[in-house]
Amino acid sequence: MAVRVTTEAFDPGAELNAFLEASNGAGAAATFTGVVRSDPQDPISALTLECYPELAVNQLTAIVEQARHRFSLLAATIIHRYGTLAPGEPIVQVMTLSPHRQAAFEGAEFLMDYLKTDAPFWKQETGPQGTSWVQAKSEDDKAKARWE
Amino acid sequence: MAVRVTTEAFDPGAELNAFLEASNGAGAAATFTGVVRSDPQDPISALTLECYPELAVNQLTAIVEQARHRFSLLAATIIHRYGTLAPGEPIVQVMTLSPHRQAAFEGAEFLMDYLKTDAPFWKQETGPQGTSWVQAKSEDDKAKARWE
Amino acid sequence: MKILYFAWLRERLNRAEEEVSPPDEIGTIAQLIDWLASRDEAFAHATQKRALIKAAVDAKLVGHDAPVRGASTVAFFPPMTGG
Amino acid sequence: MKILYFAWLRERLNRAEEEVSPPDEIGTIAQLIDWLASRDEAFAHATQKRALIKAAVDAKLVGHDAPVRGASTVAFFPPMTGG
Repeated sequence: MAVRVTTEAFDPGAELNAFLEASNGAGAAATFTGVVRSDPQDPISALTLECYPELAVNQLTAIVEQARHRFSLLAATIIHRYGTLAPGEPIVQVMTLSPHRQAAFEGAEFLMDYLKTDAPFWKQETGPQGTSWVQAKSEDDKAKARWE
Repeated sequence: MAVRVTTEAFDPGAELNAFLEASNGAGAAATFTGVVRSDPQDPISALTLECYPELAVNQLTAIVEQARHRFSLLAATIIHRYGTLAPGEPIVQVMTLSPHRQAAFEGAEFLMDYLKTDAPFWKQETGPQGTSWVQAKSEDDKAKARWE
Repeated sequence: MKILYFAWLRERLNRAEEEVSPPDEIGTIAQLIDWLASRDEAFAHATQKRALIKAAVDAKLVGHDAPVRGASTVAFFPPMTGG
Repeated sequence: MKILYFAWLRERLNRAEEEVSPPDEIGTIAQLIDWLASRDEAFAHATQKRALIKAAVDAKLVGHDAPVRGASTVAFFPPMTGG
Protein backbone atom coordinates (compact mmCIF):
# COMPACT_ATOMS: atom_id res chain seq x y z
CA MET A 1 0.00 0.00 0.00
CA ALA A 2 1.50 3.30 -1.09
CA VAL A 3 -0.42 5.33 1.52
CA ARG A 4 -1.13 4.54 5.15
CA VAL A 5 -2.94 6.88 7.55
CA THR A 6 -3.06 5.34 10.97
CA THR A 7 -3.30 5.94 14.71
CA GLU A 8 -0.89 3.06 15.31
CA ALA A 9 2.83 3.60 15.91
CA PHE A 10 5.07 2.50 13.04
CA ASP A 11 8.67 1.28 12.99
CA PRO A 12 10.75 3.50 10.63
CA GLY A 13 13.47 0.91 10.11
CA ALA A 14 11.09 -1.99 9.50
CA GLU A 15 9.19 0.17 6.99
CA LEU A 16 12.42 1.07 5.18
CA ASN A 17 13.49 -2.57 5.00
CA ALA A 18 10.09 -3.67 3.66
CA PHE A 19 10.27 -0.90 1.05
CA LEU A 20 13.80 -1.92 -0.02
CA GLU A 21 12.79 -5.60 -0.07
CA ALA A 22 10.44 -4.78 -2.94
CA SER A 23 13.02 -2.62 -4.74
CA ASN A 24 13.82 -5.19 -7.40
CA GLY A 25 17.17 -3.98 -8.53
CA ALA A 26 16.50 -0.25 -8.44
CA GLY A 27 19.48 1.65 -7.15
CA ALA A 28 18.37 4.61 -5.04
CA ALA A 29 16.00 4.98 -2.11
CA ALA A 30 15.40 8.27 -0.30
CA THR A 31 13.59 8.30 3.03
CA PHE A 32 12.34 11.15 5.16
CA THR A 33 11.31 10.50 8.74
CA GLY A 34 9.58 13.21 10.77
CA VAL A 35 9.57 12.73 14.53
CA VAL A 36 7.84 14.74 17.24
CA ARG A 37 10.23 17.58 17.97
CA SER A 38 10.76 18.98 21.41
CA ASP A 39 12.95 22.02 21.70
CA PRO A 40 14.85 21.79 25.02
CA GLN A 41 14.27 25.58 25.51
CA ASP A 42 10.55 25.17 24.94
CA PRO A 43 9.67 21.55 25.60
CA ILE A 44 6.34 19.93 24.81
CA SER A 45 4.88 16.93 26.57
CA ALA A 46 2.69 15.74 23.70
CA LEU A 47 1.73 16.43 20.11
CA THR A 48 -1.82 15.61 19.05
CA LEU A 49 -2.63 15.29 15.37
CA GLU A 50 -6.23 15.58 14.32
CA CYS A 51 -7.06 14.02 10.97
CA TYR A 52 -9.83 13.68 8.40
CA PRO A 53 -8.78 10.16 7.35
CA GLU A 54 -10.92 9.77 4.24
CA LEU A 55 -9.70 13.03 2.74
CA ALA A 56 -6.12 12.29 3.90
CA VAL A 57 -6.05 9.01 1.99
CA ASN A 58 -7.46 10.71 -1.12
CA GLN A 59 -4.98 13.60 -0.94
CA LEU A 60 -1.92 11.48 -0.19
CA THR A 61 -2.79 8.96 -2.89
CA ALA A 62 -3.10 11.79 -5.43
CA ILE A 63 0.24 13.29 -4.28
CA VAL A 64 1.99 9.91 -4.56
CA GLU A 65 0.64 9.41 -8.09
CA GLN A 66 1.78 12.88 -9.08
CA ALA A 67 5.28 12.27 -7.66
CA ARG A 68 5.58 8.90 -9.39
CA HIS A 69 4.84 10.47 -12.74
CA ARG A 70 6.79 13.65 -12.32
CA PHE A 71 10.02 12.00 -11.11
CA SER A 72 9.56 8.61 -12.84
CA LEU A 73 9.71 6.90 -9.47
CA LEU A 74 9.53 3.12 -9.35
CA ALA A 75 7.76 3.28 -5.99
CA ALA A 76 6.69 5.81 -3.39
CA THR A 77 5.16 5.34 0.03
CA ILE A 78 3.73 7.72 2.63
CA ILE A 79 2.97 6.67 6.19
CA HIS A 80 1.31 9.31 8.38
CA ARG A 81 0.25 8.90 11.97
CA TYR A 82 -2.38 10.78 13.88
CA GLY A 83 -3.64 10.80 17.48
CA THR A 84 -1.54 11.75 20.51
CA LEU A 85 2.23 11.24 20.25
CA ALA A 86 5.12 11.73 22.67
CA PRO A 87 8.36 13.62 21.80
CA GLY A 88 10.65 11.42 19.72
CA GLU A 89 7.85 9.34 18.21
CA PRO A 90 7.76 9.12 14.40
CA ILE A 91 4.88 11.06 12.80
CA VAL A 92 5.52 10.67 9.12
CA GLN A 93 7.75 8.72 6.77
CA VAL A 94 8.01 9.06 3.01
CA MET A 95 10.09 6.71 0.87
CA THR A 96 10.91 6.95 -2.82
CA LEU A 97 12.65 4.54 -5.15
CA SER A 98 14.36 5.37 -8.43
CA PRO A 99 17.26 4.16 -10.55
CA HIS A 100 18.98 7.49 -9.77
CA ARG A 101 19.55 9.39 -6.55
CA GLN A 102 18.51 12.81 -7.83
CA ALA A 103 14.98 11.68 -8.68
CA ALA A 104 14.67 9.78 -5.40
CA PHE A 105 15.65 12.87 -3.39
CA GLU A 106 13.48 15.26 -5.39
CA GLY A 107 10.50 12.93 -5.18
CA ALA A 108 10.80 12.68 -1.40
CA GLU A 109 11.13 16.48 -1.01
CA PHE A 110 8.15 17.03 -3.28
CA LEU A 111 6.03 14.60 -1.24
CA MET A 112 6.99 16.30 2.02
CA ASP A 113 6.36 19.80 0.66
CA TYR A 114 2.90 18.87 -0.63
CA LEU A 115 1.98 16.88 2.41
CA LYS A 116 2.74 19.81 4.74
CA THR A 117 0.12 22.02 3.11
CA ASP A 118 -2.29 19.66 1.38
CA ALA A 119 -2.93 16.76 3.75
CA PRO A 120 -5.72 17.21 6.31
CA PHE A 121 -3.81 16.93 9.56
CA TRP A 122 -3.84 19.57 12.28
CA LYS A 123 -1.22 19.66 15.02
CA GLN A 124 -1.84 20.64 18.60
CA GLU A 125 1.03 20.98 21.07
CA THR A 126 0.73 20.36 24.78
CA GLY A 127 3.38 21.96 26.98
CA PRO A 128 3.82 23.74 30.31
CA GLN A 129 1.65 26.64 29.03
CA GLY A 130 -1.21 24.33 28.06
CA THR A 131 -2.45 23.20 24.68
CA SER A 132 -2.37 25.21 21.46
CA TRP A 133 -2.86 24.68 17.74
CA VAL A 134 0.21 24.84 15.55
CA GLN A 135 -0.16 27.61 12.97
CA ALA A 136 0.28 26.92 9.28
CA LYS A 137 3.65 28.30 8.14
CA SER A 138 4.19 30.56 5.17
CA GLU A 139 7.54 28.75 4.61
CA ASP A 140 5.53 25.62 3.90
CA ASP A 141 3.49 27.41 1.26
CA LYS A 142 6.73 28.69 -0.28
CA ALA A 143 8.31 25.23 -0.19
CA LYS A 144 5.34 23.85 -2.07
CA ALA A 145 5.27 26.76 -4.53
CA ARG A 146 8.75 25.95 -5.87
CA TRP A 147 7.29 22.86 -7.61
CA GLU A 148 4.64 24.86 -9.46
CA MET B 1 30.57 6.54 14.89
CA ALA B 2 29.71 8.97 12.13
CA VAL B 3 31.63 7.03 9.45
CA ARG B 4 31.82 3.29 8.87
CA VAL B 5 33.71 1.66 5.98
CA THR B 6 33.24 -2.07 6.10
CA THR B 7 33.15 -5.33 4.15
CA GLU B 8 30.28 -6.54 6.33
CA ALA B 9 26.65 -6.33 5.22
CA PHE B 10 24.58 -3.73 7.09
CA ASP B 11 20.87 -3.57 7.86
CA PRO B 12 19.43 -0.27 6.51
CA GLY B 13 16.40 -0.31 8.80
CA ALA B 14 18.35 -1.16 11.93
CA GLU B 15 20.82 1.63 11.10
CA LEU B 16 17.96 4.11 10.64
CA ASN B 17 16.38 3.12 13.95
CA ALA B 18 19.69 3.42 15.80
CA PHE B 19 20.20 6.86 14.24
CA LEU B 20 16.69 8.02 15.21
CA GLU B 21 17.13 6.59 18.71
CA ALA B 22 19.86 9.16 19.30
CA SER B 23 17.84 11.98 17.72
CA ASN B 24 16.94 13.62 21.03
CA GLY B 25 13.95 15.61 19.98
CA ALA B 26 15.18 16.77 16.59
CA GLY B 27 12.42 16.76 14.04
CA ALA B 28 13.73 15.71 10.64
CA ALA B 29 15.83 12.78 9.45
CA ALA B 30 16.73 12.22 5.79
CA THR B 31 18.17 8.89 4.69
CA PHE B 32 19.63 7.77 1.38
CA THR B 33 20.15 4.09 0.73
CA GLY B 34 22.04 2.94 -2.35
CA VAL B 35 21.59 -0.69 -3.33
CA VAL B 36 23.30 -2.74 -6.03
CA ARG B 37 21.32 -2.01 -9.16
CA SER B 38 20.65 -4.58 -11.80
CA ASP B 39 18.93 -3.39 -14.95
CA PRO B 40 16.66 -6.23 -16.19
CA GLN B 41 17.77 -5.40 -19.79
CA ASP B 42 21.42 -5.61 -18.82
CA PRO B 43 21.65 -7.68 -15.64
CA ILE B 44 24.75 -8.04 -13.51
CA SER B 45 25.53 -10.97 -11.24
CA ALA B 46 27.82 -9.11 -8.85
CA LEU B 47 29.27 -5.72 -8.03
CA THR B 48 32.74 -5.60 -6.51
CA LEU B 49 33.87 -2.44 -4.75
CA GLU B 50 37.56 -1.94 -4.26
CA CYS B 51 38.49 0.46 -1.47
CA TYR B 52 41.42 2.28 0.10
CA PRO B 53 39.98 2.11 3.63
CA GLU B 54 42.35 4.48 5.39
CA LEU B 55 41.81 7.24 2.83
CA ALA B 56 38.06 6.47 2.72
CA VAL B 57 37.68 7.04 6.45
CA ASN B 58 39.66 10.29 6.21
CA GLN B 59 37.65 11.57 3.24
CA LEU B 60 34.24 10.57 4.59
CA THR B 61 35.00 12.02 8.03
CA ALA B 62 35.98 15.32 6.40
CA ILE B 63 32.81 15.33 4.26
CA VAL B 64 30.62 14.63 7.29
CA GLU B 65 32.23 17.49 9.22
CA GLN B 66 31.75 19.83 6.29
CA ALA B 67 28.08 18.85 5.96
CA ARG B 68 27.44 19.25 9.68
CA HIS B 69 28.78 22.80 9.58
CA ARG B 70 27.29 23.87 6.30
CA PHE B 71 23.74 22.66 7.02
CA SER B 72 23.86 22.96 10.84
CA LEU B 73 23.08 19.26 11.12
CA LEU B 74 22.66 17.77 14.57
CA ALA B 75 24.06 14.47 13.34
CA ALA B 76 25.23 12.82 10.13
CA THR B 77 26.31 9.26 9.42
CA ILE B 78 27.81 7.51 6.40
CA ILE B 79 28.02 3.74 6.09
CA HIS B 80 29.82 2.43 2.99
CA ARG B 81 30.43 -1.17 2.12
CA TYR B 82 33.09 -2.68 -0.07
CA GLY B 83 33.95 -6.17 -1.32
CA THR B 84 31.72 -8.30 -3.55
CA LEU B 85 27.96 -7.64 -3.39
CA ALA B 86 24.92 -9.23 -5.04
CA PRO B 87 22.15 -7.24 -6.78
CA GLY B 88 19.77 -5.78 -4.20
CA GLU B 89 22.36 -5.58 -1.43
CA PRO B 90 22.83 -2.17 0.23
CA ILE B 91 26.12 -0.44 -0.65
CA VAL B 92 25.81 2.90 1.03
CA GLN B 93 23.58 4.71 3.50
CA VAL B 94 23.78 8.32 4.58
CA MET B 95 21.58 9.75 7.33
CA THR B 96 21.21 13.37 8.44
CA LEU B 97 19.37 14.90 11.34
CA SER B 98 18.16 18.48 11.65
CA PRO B 99 15.35 20.43 13.26
CA HIS B 100 14.09 21.19 9.72
CA ARG B 101 13.49 19.00 6.70
CA GLN B 102 15.18 21.26 4.13
CA ALA B 103 18.56 21.09 5.88
CA ALA B 104 18.23 17.34 6.41
CA PHE B 105 17.53 16.75 2.69
CA GLU B 106 20.24 19.13 1.49
CA GLY B 107 22.79 17.63 3.86
CA ALA B 108 22.06 14.11 2.62
CA GLU B 109 22.29 15.19 -1.05
CA PHE B 110 25.54 17.01 -0.37
CA LEU B 111 27.03 13.93 1.31
CA MET B 112 26.01 11.68 -1.59
CA ASP B 113 27.32 14.11 -4.23
CA TYR B 114 30.70 14.42 -2.52
CA LEU B 115 30.97 10.75 -1.75
CA LYS B 116 30.42 9.78 -5.41
CA THR B 117 33.51 11.68 -6.57
CA ASP B 118 35.69 12.06 -3.48
CA ALA B 119 35.62 8.71 -1.66
CA PRO B 120 38.17 6.10 -2.76
CA PHE B 121 35.90 3.29 -3.95
CA TRP B 122 36.04 1.75 -7.41
CA LYS B 123 33.19 -0.33 -8.80
CA GLN B 124 33.57 -3.36 -10.99
CA GLU B 125 30.52 -5.06 -12.52
CA THR B 126 30.34 -8.74 -13.32
CA GLY B 127 27.73 -9.77 -15.91
CA PRO B 128 27.22 -12.13 -18.84
CA GLN B 129 29.95 -10.26 -20.79
CA GLY B 130 32.50 -10.64 -18.02
CA THR B 131 33.91 -8.12 -15.58
CA SER B 132 34.47 -4.41 -16.22
CA TRP B 133 35.29 -1.26 -14.29
CA VAL B 134 32.51 1.28 -13.91
CA GLN B 135 33.58 4.60 -15.43
CA ALA B 136 33.43 7.82 -13.44
CA LYS B 137 30.45 9.87 -14.63
CA SER B 138 30.61 13.52 -15.61
CA GLU B 139 27.12 13.92 -14.09
CA ASP B 140 28.67 13.11 -10.73
CA ASP B 141 31.25 15.87 -11.15
CA LYS B 142 28.43 18.25 -12.08
CA ALA B 143 26.33 17.15 -9.10
CA LYS B 144 29.24 17.92 -6.82
CA ALA B 145 30.02 21.22 -8.56
CA ARG B 146 26.63 22.70 -7.66
CA TRP B 147 27.74 22.97 -4.02
CA GLU B 148 30.87 24.96 -4.87
CA MET C 1 -26.24 17.13 4.20
CA LYS C 2 -23.66 16.31 6.82
CA ILE C 3 -21.20 19.05 7.80
CA LEU C 4 -17.85 18.14 9.43
CA TYR C 5 -15.61 20.52 11.39
CA PHE C 6 -11.96 20.02 12.29
CA ALA C 7 -9.28 21.51 14.54
CA TRP C 8 -9.90 25.00 15.99
CA LEU C 9 -13.05 25.39 13.90
CA ARG C 10 -14.50 22.29 15.60
CA GLU C 11 -13.44 23.66 18.98
CA ARG C 12 -14.92 27.12 18.44
CA LEU C 13 -18.24 25.66 17.24
CA ASN C 14 -18.16 23.07 19.98
CA ARG C 15 -19.23 20.30 17.60
CA ALA C 16 -17.50 17.92 15.18
CA GLU C 17 -20.48 17.52 12.87
CA GLU C 18 -24.07 18.45 12.23
CA GLU C 19 -26.87 17.72 9.79
CA VAL C 20 -28.21 20.66 7.78
CA SER C 21 -30.67 21.10 4.93
CA PRO C 22 -29.64 24.18 2.96
CA PRO C 23 -32.32 25.67 0.68
CA ASP C 24 -32.13 25.02 -3.07
CA GLU C 25 -30.53 28.37 -3.89
CA ILE C 26 -27.33 27.41 -2.04
CA GLY C 27 -25.11 26.33 -4.93
CA THR C 28 -21.48 26.79 -3.85
CA ILE C 29 -19.22 26.43 -0.83
CA ALA C 30 -19.12 30.24 -0.49
CA GLN C 31 -22.92 30.39 -0.45
CA LEU C 32 -23.08 27.53 2.05
CA ILE C 33 -20.68 29.39 4.37
CA ASP C 34 -22.84 32.53 4.08
CA TRP C 35 -25.98 30.55 4.82
CA LEU C 36 -24.44 28.74 7.83
CA ALA C 37 -23.14 32.10 9.12
CA SER C 38 -26.59 33.69 8.78
CA ARG C 39 -28.12 31.13 11.14
CA ASP C 40 -25.29 30.76 13.70
CA GLU C 41 -23.34 33.60 15.27
CA ALA C 42 -20.50 31.32 16.44
CA PHE C 43 -20.04 30.08 12.88
CA ALA C 44 -20.17 33.63 11.50
CA HIS C 45 -17.49 34.71 13.95
CA ALA C 46 -15.21 31.68 13.43
CA THR C 47 -15.30 31.96 9.63
CA GLN C 48 -14.84 35.73 9.41
CA LYS C 49 -11.42 35.36 7.76
CA ARG C 50 -12.59 33.36 4.78
CA ALA C 51 -9.03 32.70 3.55
CA LEU C 52 -8.46 30.60 6.68
CA ILE C 53 -11.41 28.30 5.91
CA LYS C 54 -10.67 25.32 3.68
CA ALA C 55 -13.38 22.98 2.42
CA ALA C 56 -13.90 19.46 1.12
CA VAL C 57 -16.94 18.00 -0.63
CA ASP C 58 -17.39 14.24 -0.23
CA ALA C 59 -13.74 13.86 0.85
CA LYS C 60 -12.34 15.91 -2.05
CA LEU C 61 -10.54 19.19 -1.39
CA VAL C 62 -12.33 22.05 -3.20
CA GLY C 63 -12.28 25.83 -3.55
CA HIS C 64 -14.98 28.18 -2.29
CA ASP C 65 -16.52 28.34 -5.77
CA ALA C 66 -17.08 24.57 -5.89
CA PRO C 67 -20.66 23.24 -6.22
CA VAL C 68 -22.29 21.68 -3.15
CA ARG C 69 -25.71 20.61 -4.49
CA GLY C 70 -26.17 16.87 -4.06
CA ALA C 71 -23.14 16.53 -1.74
CA SER C 72 -23.62 14.16 1.14
CA THR C 73 -20.69 15.45 3.26
CA VAL C 74 -19.11 18.89 3.33
CA ALA C 75 -16.11 19.50 5.62
CA PHE C 76 -14.72 22.84 6.86
CA PHE C 77 -11.31 23.23 8.46
CA PRO C 78 -8.35 25.60 8.97
CA PRO C 79 -5.11 25.46 6.92
CA MET C 80 -3.51 22.04 7.27
CA THR C 81 -0.38 21.46 9.35
CA GLY C 82 0.62 17.86 8.65
CA GLY C 83 4.00 16.27 8.10
CA MET D 1 58.53 4.81 0.17
CA LYS D 2 55.58 2.48 -0.32
CA ILE D 3 53.47 2.98 -3.45
CA LEU D 4 49.87 1.66 -3.58
CA TYR D 5 47.84 1.09 -6.75
CA PHE D 6 44.08 0.64 -7.00
CA ALA D 7 41.41 -0.47 -9.47
CA TRP D 8 42.41 -0.63 -13.17
CA LEU D 9 45.77 0.93 -12.43
CA ARG D 10 46.54 -1.97 -10.08
CA GLU D 11 45.37 -4.43 -12.74
CA ARG D 12 47.41 -2.91 -15.55
CA LEU D 13 50.55 -2.84 -13.43
CA ASN D 14 49.81 -6.30 -12.10
CA ARG D 15 50.69 -5.27 -8.54
CA ALA D 16 48.89 -3.66 -5.60
CA GLU D 17 52.00 -2.13 -4.04
CA GLU D 18 55.73 -1.76 -4.29
CA GLU D 19 58.66 -0.22 -2.42
CA VAL D 20 60.61 2.49 -4.23
CA SER D 21 63.42 4.88 -3.30
CA PRO D 22 63.09 7.96 -5.47
CA PRO D 23 66.16 10.18 -5.69
CA ASP D 24 66.28 13.43 -3.70
CA GLU D 25 65.33 15.65 -6.63
CA ILE D 26 61.82 14.09 -6.78
CA GLY D 27 59.79 16.70 -4.93
CA THR D 28 56.18 16.45 -6.13
CA ILE D 29 53.59 13.89 -7.17
CA ALA D 30 54.02 14.97 -10.81
CA GLN D 31 57.79 14.40 -10.57
CA LEU D 32 57.24 11.04 -8.87
CA ILE D 33 54.92 9.95 -11.70
CA ASP D 34 57.55 11.02 -14.27
CA TRP D 35 60.25 9.15 -12.41
CA LEU D 36 58.15 5.95 -12.06
CA ALA D 37 57.24 6.19 -15.75
CA SER D 38 60.93 6.54 -16.72
CA ARG D 39 61.77 3.20 -15.13
CA ASP D 40 58.68 1.16 -16.04
CA GLU D 41 57.00 1.04 -19.45
CA ALA D 42 53.74 -0.41 -18.09
CA PHE D 43 53.48 2.48 -15.64
CA ALA D 44 54.29 5.02 -18.36
CA HIS D 45 51.56 3.57 -20.56
CA ALA D 46 48.91 3.30 -17.81
CA THR D 47 49.47 6.89 -16.63
CA GLN D 48 49.61 8.53 -20.06
CA LYS D 49 46.38 10.46 -19.43
CA ARG D 50 47.53 12.28 -16.34
CA ALA D 51 44.07 13.73 -15.63
CA LEU D 52 42.86 10.18 -14.95
CA ILE D 53 45.47 9.59 -12.25
CA LYS D 54 44.55 10.67 -8.72
CA ALA D 55 46.96 10.56 -5.83
CA ALA D 56 47.09 10.40 -2.05
CA VAL D 57 50.03 11.01 0.28
CA ASP D 58 49.85 9.22 3.62
CA ALA D 59 46.10 8.65 3.19
CA LYS D 60 45.36 12.28 2.27
CA LEU D 61 44.01 13.12 -1.17
CA VAL D 62 46.39 15.56 -2.94
CA GLY D 63 46.97 17.26 -6.29
CA HIS D 64 49.85 16.53 -8.64
CA ASP D 65 51.76 19.54 -7.32
CA ALA D 66 51.75 18.20 -3.74
CA PRO D 67 55.09 17.47 -2.05
CA VAL D 68 56.12 13.82 -1.61
CA ARG D 69 59.46 14.14 0.23
CA GLY D 70 59.30 12.29 3.53
CA ALA D 71 56.02 10.53 2.68
CA SER D 72 55.83 6.95 3.83
CA THR D 73 52.94 5.92 1.53
CA VAL D 74 51.88 7.36 -1.83
CA ALA D 75 48.78 5.95 -3.57
CA PHE D 76 47.82 6.22 -7.24
CA PHE D 77 44.34 5.43 -8.56
CA PRO D 78 41.75 6.28 -11.23
CA PRO D 79 38.76 8.62 -10.64
CA MET D 80 36.63 7.30 -7.80
CA THR D 81 33.24 5.67 -8.37
CA GLY D 82 31.78 5.15 -4.91
CA GLY D 83 28.27 5.60 -3.60
